[in-house]
Amino acid sequence: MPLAPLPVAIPFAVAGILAASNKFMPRRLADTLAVLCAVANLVFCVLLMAAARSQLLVYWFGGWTPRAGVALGISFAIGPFGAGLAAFTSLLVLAAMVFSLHYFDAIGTLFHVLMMVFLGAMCGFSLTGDLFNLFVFFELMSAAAFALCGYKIEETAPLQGALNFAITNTIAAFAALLGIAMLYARTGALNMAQIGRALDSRPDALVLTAFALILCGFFVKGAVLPFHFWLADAHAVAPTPVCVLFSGVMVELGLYAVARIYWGIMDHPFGADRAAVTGLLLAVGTATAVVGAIMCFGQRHIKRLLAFSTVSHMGLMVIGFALLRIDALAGAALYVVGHGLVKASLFIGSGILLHRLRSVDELELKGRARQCVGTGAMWVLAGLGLAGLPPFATFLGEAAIDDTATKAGHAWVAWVFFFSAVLTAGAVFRVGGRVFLGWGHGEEGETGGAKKIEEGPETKGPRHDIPAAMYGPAAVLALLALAVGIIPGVRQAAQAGATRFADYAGYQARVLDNAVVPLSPPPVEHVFPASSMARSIGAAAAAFLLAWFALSPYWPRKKSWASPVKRLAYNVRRVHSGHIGDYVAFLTFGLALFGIVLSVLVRLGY
Amino acid sequence: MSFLPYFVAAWLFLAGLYGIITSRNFVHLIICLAVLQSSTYVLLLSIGYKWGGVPPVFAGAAVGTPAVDPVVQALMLTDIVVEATVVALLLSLAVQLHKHTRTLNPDDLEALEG
Amino acid sequence: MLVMQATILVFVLVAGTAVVLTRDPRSQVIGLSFYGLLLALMFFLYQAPDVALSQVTVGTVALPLMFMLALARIRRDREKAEREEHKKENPKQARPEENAA
Amino acid sequence: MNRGVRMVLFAASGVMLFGILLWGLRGLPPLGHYHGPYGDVLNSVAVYERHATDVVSAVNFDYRGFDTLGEEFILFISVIGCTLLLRRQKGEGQGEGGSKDEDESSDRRAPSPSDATKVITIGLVGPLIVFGLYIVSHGQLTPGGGFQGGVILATAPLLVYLGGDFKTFQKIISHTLVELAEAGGALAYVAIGFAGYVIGQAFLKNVVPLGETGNITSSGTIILISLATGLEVAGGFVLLLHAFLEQTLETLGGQK
Repeated sequence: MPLAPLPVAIPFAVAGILAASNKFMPRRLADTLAVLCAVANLVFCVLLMAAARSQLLVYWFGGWTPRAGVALGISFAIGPFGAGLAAFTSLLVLAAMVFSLHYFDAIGTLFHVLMMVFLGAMCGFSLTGDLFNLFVFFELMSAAAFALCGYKIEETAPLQGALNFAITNTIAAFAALLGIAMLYARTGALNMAQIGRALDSRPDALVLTAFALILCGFFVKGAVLPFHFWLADAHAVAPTPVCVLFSGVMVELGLYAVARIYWGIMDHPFGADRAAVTGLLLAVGTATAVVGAIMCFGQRHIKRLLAFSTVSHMGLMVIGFALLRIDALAGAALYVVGHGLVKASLFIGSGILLHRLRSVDELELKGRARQCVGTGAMWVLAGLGLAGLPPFATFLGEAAIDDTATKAGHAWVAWVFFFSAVLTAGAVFRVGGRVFLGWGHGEEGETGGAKKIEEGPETKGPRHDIPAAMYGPAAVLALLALAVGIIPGVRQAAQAGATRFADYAGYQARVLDNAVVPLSPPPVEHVFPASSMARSIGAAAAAFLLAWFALSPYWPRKKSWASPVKRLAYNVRRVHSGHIGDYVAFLTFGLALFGIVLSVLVRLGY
Repeated sequence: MSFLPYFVAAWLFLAGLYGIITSRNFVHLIICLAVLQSSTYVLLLSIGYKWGGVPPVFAGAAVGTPAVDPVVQALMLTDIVVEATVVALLLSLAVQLHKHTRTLNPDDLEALEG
Repeated sequence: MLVMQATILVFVLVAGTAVVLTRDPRSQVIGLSFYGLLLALMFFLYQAPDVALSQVTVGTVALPLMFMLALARIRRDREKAEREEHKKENPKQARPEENAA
Repeated sequence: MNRGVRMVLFAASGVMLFGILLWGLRGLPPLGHYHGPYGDVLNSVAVYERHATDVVSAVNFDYRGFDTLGEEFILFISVIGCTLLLRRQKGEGQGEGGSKDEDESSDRRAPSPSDATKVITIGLVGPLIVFGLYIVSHGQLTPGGGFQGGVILATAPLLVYLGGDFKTFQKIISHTLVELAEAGGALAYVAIGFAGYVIGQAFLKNVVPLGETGNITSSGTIILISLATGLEVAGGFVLLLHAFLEQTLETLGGQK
């Protein structure tokens, strides 16, 4: 029997069972069911990924195969990337569920129900081949995420964060829906392959506007500048296991959707205007990476710090996609996996701190985690992964993107990666040095005046030990990030997946005509240039130095407000006001900007 | 007339955005979001319309009578559910927020600055 | 038919704008209910009875009801807070009221 | 940003966005010139293939039934989410209910309705339920279906409340049963999807005999899914309204 519908159907069924038996199901049984479901999903998705290597798997729900090129029903079109992303989602949900075994004693099985539906929605989102179905799973994923984000209703910040998150993402979903409706009016189709086939070879006003709307809609989920504001608000306040999923995979799904739509629908219409798309996306990717990194270094709330690091790394992934080349796409995929693993590990680390020491405030925690040697070691290991040190998976991805960018004449891209790595990893090491080693001073103003956000405990019971269910997932995830970078053949597999993913004509032929599409991925170069190796090692070293400098007595403190760097950081921070009106104003600005810049670039034949 | 519904859709989207940005009350803001959403209703409905078409229900009419597009109507049904559920979630968040802060004005919230 | 279809669009445009511009949430909810009804009528005129039925049940009954209930709760919280503040400011004055109640 | 700066940013970008939207929307076919193919194909084949005269229901529950599965789970998860978000916190409810402070607000309690109103509202419950059931069960034939009928059914217990009979209202929406209905409806949808799957057909394949067009039992799984949806939507909306209603009542005290 085909496995395709199971990654969605099984979590949904488990969610239904858990909700129906909410009142009488013992907590441990619910835990077991949820963990088993995540394991089953992981297995199915890995099997799907293996099966999708030779051929795109197309599954028509209700048995409605297309007639004369017209899709009647909804299809999953499963390539190695989609299945891989679903498998990765399942893995992170598994880690989050194991971690939360010691979490939330109070509230029955509702948390499990939300997590299961969240899992099913994210898997469906990565597997679907239908544009409206993508919107449905987007909304489903969002609805579960809003509730999970506001889970801690005892505090103000989670509620405000969840509201900001929900409002911006809902507006984004409707912007995307407007775009989808416009494409439907033009082509009379909702299946991506069919839409792609029906569109002309040059984008006109309608296609340009629709693409801009859809792009912005999913970029809001992807936290790309100027749509990134909600991310830090939501991540900083969500329960730790939820943060793992938000940062590890949900945000990346926004970018995945854009890439899927580009290569499923838009590659042909924009074929002559690739340079315009590349130019626009390189610019926003770079801006996102830089602003995220600056914001990240200025935080004292550890989860918020990690959230801004996610913004910065999303910018890097957007750069990987922006090049619109197979090698860079493969690199971006590896980067998504590598970053997701280490970021999940770091978030779990912060969750352990919250469990053990009842705080995630960097200054408050100064030196208080000296005895948590294992957690500290894991923290530094994950930080090295974040910096893209070889042989982490992040390095593989970064090197592939740098390499492609240099060949395409954008050699400066490597330095964006460098900048982001130094600042984000530097911030992580600074936290490590202060919290686990007690370096530096614990006064206000150390991080440039960031405010403290109150964070209540998430666990009950004894806190003098760290249960294996907590540090286990963190250690496994960080080591996996290392392993993915070492296993031979990973790059070839990513390359093959990217080739399949970007095969525009093959996708249509497979989905609509059930044709067999051969595949010949371009070979990967086995050795990276020494310069990119050296740069990555240099970035990690520089991050260490920066962290040391930030903790040393030489770090400029309050008195030197006038220094231009601090002023810049201060101004950047002031824009992140937490005010929903500001966020939506920026969202409007972004929508207009993307639409106009894209149209102008294409019309001028840039 | 042939462009009017599209104009209305674009207008409602912008009007909703305006309301959200100037809002001083989260409940007001959520209602504006509902108005913003109605722009998608208007657009979906009008792109599936056909002059002289009957509703896509062939209980009375014979099959083959020109009928309007049933697909957009199915999409709109989904859209309406989305509206109801998102509003419910947002309202619960707003009610809880008000319990803590005694305010619904976004201007008065400062927990997440910087 | 054409005239009606055009008119209802203009009504929707005007009503939608009016709902946004109404600043008091309580009257806004009434406006939203009316706006929902207009939308339902529009769906009906554009040959979408299924959607119109949905819109009538959700847009004019269920949604405004949820808003009303939420507003009632918020109002109660506000009044309670005001009473508490009032009591804090002049405790002597507040006590007899309590006894009377 | 202060209000002024925000408004300037919005005014500038809003005008641009409006312009670009109109520019793009000009590319749409003029109103009334829908040129398919998706909808036209379905309009011509759905009645023969699915024995359902309401093509919208056929699209909703069969051709694009997978979308609707997602849609039902959006509702399902939002209800779970609202229950979670509106859960009672420590020190809330008991402490407040019945305190002197709250008695002051007793005048704000809904005034007890007159007997005539009671009779009318309670009397409306029956017809409303029948109407809701009719809409749910005729989804494949006439406009309506599980969703519309479900919402109508969900308003019935509310009428009981408006009739002033809060105790009966509480009894009707005895939580466990409604929760079971809601989760059961969602579960039934997935189960119908699996029915095709386990006999080797596609997930959500319409595997039940289609019956005679125009008959209430026609259209195979369409009507079954419509019923499951009706159950879920009715349960879900009752839970939603109850969650909000409880919020307004919890400070009243005494009535519980």
